[in-house]
Amino acid sequence: MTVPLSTVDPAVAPAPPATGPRGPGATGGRRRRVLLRIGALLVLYVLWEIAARTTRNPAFIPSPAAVWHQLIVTSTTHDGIRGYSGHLLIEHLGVSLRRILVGSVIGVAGGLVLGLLMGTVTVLRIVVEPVVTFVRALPPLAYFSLFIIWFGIDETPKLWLLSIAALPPVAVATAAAVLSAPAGLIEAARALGASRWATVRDVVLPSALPEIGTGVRLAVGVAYSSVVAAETINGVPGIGGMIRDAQRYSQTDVVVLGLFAIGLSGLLIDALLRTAENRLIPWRGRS
Amino acid sequence: MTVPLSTVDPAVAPAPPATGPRGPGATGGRRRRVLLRIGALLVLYVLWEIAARTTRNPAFIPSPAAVWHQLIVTSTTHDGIRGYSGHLLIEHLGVSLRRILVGSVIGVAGGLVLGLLMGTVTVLRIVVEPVVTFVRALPPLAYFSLFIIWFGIDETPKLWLLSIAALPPVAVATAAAVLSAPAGLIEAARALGASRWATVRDVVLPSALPEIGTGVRLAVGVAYSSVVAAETINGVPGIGGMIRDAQRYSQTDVVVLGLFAIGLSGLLIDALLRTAENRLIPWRGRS
Amino acid sequence: GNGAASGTNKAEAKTIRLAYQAFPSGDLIVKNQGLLEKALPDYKITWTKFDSGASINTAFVAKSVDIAAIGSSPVARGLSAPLNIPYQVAFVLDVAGDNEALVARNGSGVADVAGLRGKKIGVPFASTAHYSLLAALDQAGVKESEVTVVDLEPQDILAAWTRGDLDAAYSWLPSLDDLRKTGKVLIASRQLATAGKPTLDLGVVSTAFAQAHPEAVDAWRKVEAQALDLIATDRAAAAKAVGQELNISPADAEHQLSQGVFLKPADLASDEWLGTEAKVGKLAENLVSAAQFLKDQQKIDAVPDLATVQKSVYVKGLPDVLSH
Amino acid sequence: MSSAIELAGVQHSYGDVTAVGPVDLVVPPGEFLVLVGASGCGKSTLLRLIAGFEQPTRGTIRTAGEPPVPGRGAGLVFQQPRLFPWRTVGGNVALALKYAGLPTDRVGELLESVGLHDVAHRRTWQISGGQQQRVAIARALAVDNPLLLLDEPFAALDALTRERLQEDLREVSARTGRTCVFVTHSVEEAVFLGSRVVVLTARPGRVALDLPVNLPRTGVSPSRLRALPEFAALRATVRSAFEELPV
Amino acid sequence: MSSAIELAGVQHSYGDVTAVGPVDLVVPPGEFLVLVGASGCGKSTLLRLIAGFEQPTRGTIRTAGEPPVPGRGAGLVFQQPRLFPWRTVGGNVALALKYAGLPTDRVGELLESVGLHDVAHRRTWQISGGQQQRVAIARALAVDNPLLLLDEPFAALDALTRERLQEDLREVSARTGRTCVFVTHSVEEAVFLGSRVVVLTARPGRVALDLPVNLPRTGVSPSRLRALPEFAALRATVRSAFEELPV
Ligand SMILES: Nc1ncnc2c1ncn2[C@@H]1O[C@H](COP(=O)(O)OP(=O)(O)OP(=O)(O)O)[C@@H](O)[C@H]1O
Ligand SMILES: Nc1ncnc2c1ncn2[C@@H]1O[C@H](COP(=O)(O)OP(=O)(O)OP(=O)(O)O)[C@@H](O)[C@H]1O
Ligand SMILES: [Mg+2]
Ligand SMILES: [Mg+2]
Repeated sequence: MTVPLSTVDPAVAPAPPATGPRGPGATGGRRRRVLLRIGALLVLYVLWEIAARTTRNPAFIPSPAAVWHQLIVTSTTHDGIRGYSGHLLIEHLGVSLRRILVGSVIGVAGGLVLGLLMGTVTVLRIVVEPVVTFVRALPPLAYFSLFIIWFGIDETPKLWLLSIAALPPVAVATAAAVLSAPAGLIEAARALGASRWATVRDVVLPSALPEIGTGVRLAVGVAYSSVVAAETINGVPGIGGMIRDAQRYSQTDVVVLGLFAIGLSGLLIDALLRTAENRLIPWRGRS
Repeated sequence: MTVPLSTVDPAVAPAPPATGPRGPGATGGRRRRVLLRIGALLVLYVLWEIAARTTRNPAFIPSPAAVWHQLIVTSTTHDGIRGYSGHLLIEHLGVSLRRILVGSVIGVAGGLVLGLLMGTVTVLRIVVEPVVTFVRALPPLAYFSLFIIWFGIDETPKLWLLSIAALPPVAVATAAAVLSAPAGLIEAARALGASRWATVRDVVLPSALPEIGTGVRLAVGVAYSSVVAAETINGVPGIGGMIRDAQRYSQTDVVVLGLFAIGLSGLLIDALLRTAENRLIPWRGRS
Repeated sequence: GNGAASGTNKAEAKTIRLAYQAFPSGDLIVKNQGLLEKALPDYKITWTKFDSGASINTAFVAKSVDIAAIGSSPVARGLSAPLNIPYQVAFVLDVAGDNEALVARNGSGVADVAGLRGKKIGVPFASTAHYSLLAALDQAGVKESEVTVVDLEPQDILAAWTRGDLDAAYSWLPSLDDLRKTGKVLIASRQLATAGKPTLDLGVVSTAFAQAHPEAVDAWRKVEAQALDLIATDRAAAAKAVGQELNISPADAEHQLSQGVFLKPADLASDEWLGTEAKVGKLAENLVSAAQFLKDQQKIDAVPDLATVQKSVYVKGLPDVLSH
Repeated sequence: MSSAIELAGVQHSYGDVTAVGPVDLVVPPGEFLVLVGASGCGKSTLLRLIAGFEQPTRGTIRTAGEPPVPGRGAGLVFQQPRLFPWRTVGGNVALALKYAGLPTDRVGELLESVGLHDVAHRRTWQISGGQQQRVAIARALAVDNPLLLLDEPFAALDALTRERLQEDLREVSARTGRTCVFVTHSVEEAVFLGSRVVVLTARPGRVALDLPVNLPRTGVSPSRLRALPEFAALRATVRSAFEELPV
Repeated sequence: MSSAIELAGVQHSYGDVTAVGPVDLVVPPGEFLVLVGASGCGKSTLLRLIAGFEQPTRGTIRTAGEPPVPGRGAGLVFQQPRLFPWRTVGGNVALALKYAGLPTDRVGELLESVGLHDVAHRRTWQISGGQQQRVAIARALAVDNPLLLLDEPFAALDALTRERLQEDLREVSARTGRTCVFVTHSVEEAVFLGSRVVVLTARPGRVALDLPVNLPRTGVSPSRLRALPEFAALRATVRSAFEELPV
């Protein structure tokens, strides 16, 4: 699918040559991939079942059946109660996904701008880079209270938290990638009469795209994993709020269900991002 | 210092040419840098002082003087009490730094191995990549209680948490960088008779180093910002535990002091990492 | 991996692992003055700070603690399915008094609990204050659905309060002090306690530990009782010890201590609380009612029956142990 | 009008490696200057100095009376194609037009002029080495700069394509009166293209021979030009200057 | 012994672009085969097929009787230098020796053999284009492979260096009896080096002329060889084959 090296089966060494970027058997590869993944899932499931049966403590490791049961309970209305804490699982997830989406978009956009500026404008790098490094070392749990003072307890502080969590990977990756932009191509653009800004737009940015893509994927992951922190405050509805609540009442099966909801939707979004990346960056490995 | 583009003053457009990778005025640049940073610090300080004076609520924004006072209090023995909660600030920080260090090292090593394997062995990528994506979407706060149940309340669960937090940036960055390895150079190595493993070691890994470096810096930052989450349980001594404690008692000046301790030591470590990176990667922008 | 592996069966090692929390109580005095260490010189004693009952429950599940200071609400949870933590309540550290209260913000126009209808109230979920708030609402005939209850940690309540985002809050010291400055107390836990809905801070002992080391449990109860005596007799000394543990001034600590209800050691064995070996006290009923509350909240699957809970009250040697 | 290029005592060092100089050289407008010299003698460095990508360690450089600034008034073909992999072949040429504020519909025509058909939509790694080099030439020729700097532009081309492009370049420069500096390893090419040939010594490159070429630049067919006895004589002069250099 | 290289009906397409073929070619061991053809006609593709980096779309390839595997039994000089920027110049050459399990103390000698002194410690971007190409040659020659595939290795070199390296290569191949496939754009070079010259048609490259060169390969000085009338005749034959190709 990608660079020759990676399409090669490790069993055959030294690797046989691949026929260009897209080798034959791409469809055979897809079937094999699906089979492998299903196999891996089955193995994980069996391991889980065994672990649950041997520990025999649902507070440690809830059984798959218990989690499945919670999935049904939280997705339906039982005894006049809708799902969990009055909201269906899908609603919790939806609210959180919206927050993650908005937070990621803001964080990625901010990180991109900051990273580009840090990478290209020396004065800004000198002043802004330490600030970014400082901020990204700070634990969200520690400064979240300040956000409440500034932004209240509704959506705003949550979005701020997620944005600030998502910003550093993009900013750092972009700044680093910009510094790694191929000197030869920057010269080529300048020789063609490109202005400073045109050079950034037409050379530096495209050459940084693969690394920026990685930064974006990391950023969305970080936003995801910050959703519980963001929803410590007034977090219901919200998958993070649900998990927190369940945690405090030791409802491990609901916690695990929430983790699955987060992890699976995270997988989906990452797959989308990866597809977009491959479309946008056909020149990977060629510069 | 690096690529011509970035050493150029933005005021002069189109940029005048730089004379090679290390332009003249490197020492003049250093003085300017120090001056700029001191200036920025002063501005921040004045802003803080103004904010503290106008809000007049030390529970929200403690004055610089109050934080300074806490620095002295927590760093000395007063009325028979050592520092904060029986430990000096430097001890809290030291304990946490040790945790961050161990967690980062484990996480980075694990991420590197996983990333390399994911990038080079197709079967592993198909199976392991979704797992990594899944795990990195999970909020540490959600699964930390599982760690407590599995590993007790001492160092082990904290180190696990920090390692798992630090792993994904390195793993994702490494895997992506490996896929971006220049196809031409991989062919060159194979033409020289390199084995599969030699190609990885001599081409793929070096070409991925700049991006891995970014991943490592992000990983250490993530470990830093996870230290409060890791120290929610049995976290004293520890800077995260100290911050949480202070937070519960609305001792905002101690919280801010803790944030400074984290942020500044984070800056220092990042600077070390950056220096190491520049030493290790003289070819940045040349491949 | 030390927690799960070692556990309490390592009786020969003679160690006691105590979990404590940062609320003012005799427990902090015991720790600060090293009373237990003096009473049991041949035990290796470790103190671990926790910041919520939930995490202490988790630590019990992980077999990482032997004795803990924990609120009545998490204990009710721990004793119910699915957790069924094998621990027993062996001490009442304090009863919430004026140190936990429901406060309405000046300007919210709320004059009494019934006036909270349609208002926004902040409270840390799963805490004793949460339990008390719902009890207070119930008492006043306000349905939970008629108000907006927001999950906030005490420090966050203060922040949201200052902004005017909350109309009322049920919280505890020290943030309660700040709330009271700009608000009006609607009801305090002291009143709820007299109305039969007390919230308590309890001392619990893991069953395995209590069976292996009954003499250590006795020693622990004695020093806790000693601390209660100190609070009653020498407030200043007690405040100094508590203040040191909480990183606050002795004056602040004294102020906080003065608002809690600390029982006399002798009262502990009364029918009102733990009771005696012959007859377990009302505490068990209180825990059952807390569990019922959790069941109503859909947080536990089933309410344990009274007999089971009574077995989980450690009354061995009562009342003699506490009367020195 | 001032000289197109003026080098006075120019010397350039990379760290402690002196690559060029000192060189004194005055190039009047319209001149077609060909630089010849051993591999590593400093030809590319000299071109980069004239383009403004390097600052001389000693001496001064003026192009059209001003210190050179990259991208101002000079088209440059680097020794490597340096195509942008994120743009198609056509997109690479279009970029040059865009920067000059010209309409981008001339892309096809420009590619055609270097003998490339049907590759405009390809990615840059989907064409051969010689094709890449021709794209770089088309890109540099897209804009009518008064100065043209070419670093071995035809090195990767077969004899026929090379001759055709040589003739085109000769014709263009004669017609438009642009100043050209052309680096080559082929003595034949040097004499055919140049109105003046400069042979550099081994590193650090200094002027070893500065030879005016007084062959007719128009009105003679290329093959007849190559067959002239003066052509052979000039070729021999350059070649022997080359051979007599101390190594 | 079987043929060094055997191509039977070999054809190669990149997507819908057919680059080469069909080509049938048998190269006996010890032959010095030179490939000539227009830019973009498929020379590099043919070399990559023989090296095992591409699989033929049709037909079969054998080197020493086996399907070719990259890095096994063949040294390869790509059209671009492809040096590793994370290694010094010397480190690049050392790598080749390391992979062959040879001691790395021959690095200096190998660099010397391509006319490079004092650059072993430099970074790869601190040497000129021609020097880079020579490092790539030294790297490929470090190991004695029975087969040597060279894609325009001397394109970036000045006339004198080029001639010296041509003579070295001619001498080495004659002495060691290695099989060589050499791509060039210079007809002169083709005739001088080759024991056989193959001219390819324009894309898709097919064999247009397959010419044995029966010049003495030893015992004659290079300048005398170039002066032989047979040399001129062969050069003319190749050149005209080239010119007669349909474009
Ligand atoms: N990846 C590719 N996709 C599509 N077409 C390609 C690809 N690589 C090469 N080609 C085309 O195949 C043909 C042969 O390419 P090849 O590189 O073999 O030419 P060549 O004879 O080496 O030319 P040159 O002398 O310019 O190096 C060219 O027309 C080229 O445009
Ligand atoms: N960055 C650098 N650092 C040190 N030395 C360098 C650097 N760049 C070039 N050199 C040296 O300077 C000399 C001149 O290099 P230059 O590229 O100008 O040569 P050239 O005449 O273009 O050679 P070629 O014909 O091989 O392209 C060479 O000997 C080279 O090794
Ligand atoms: Mg050069
Ligand atoms: Mg080629």
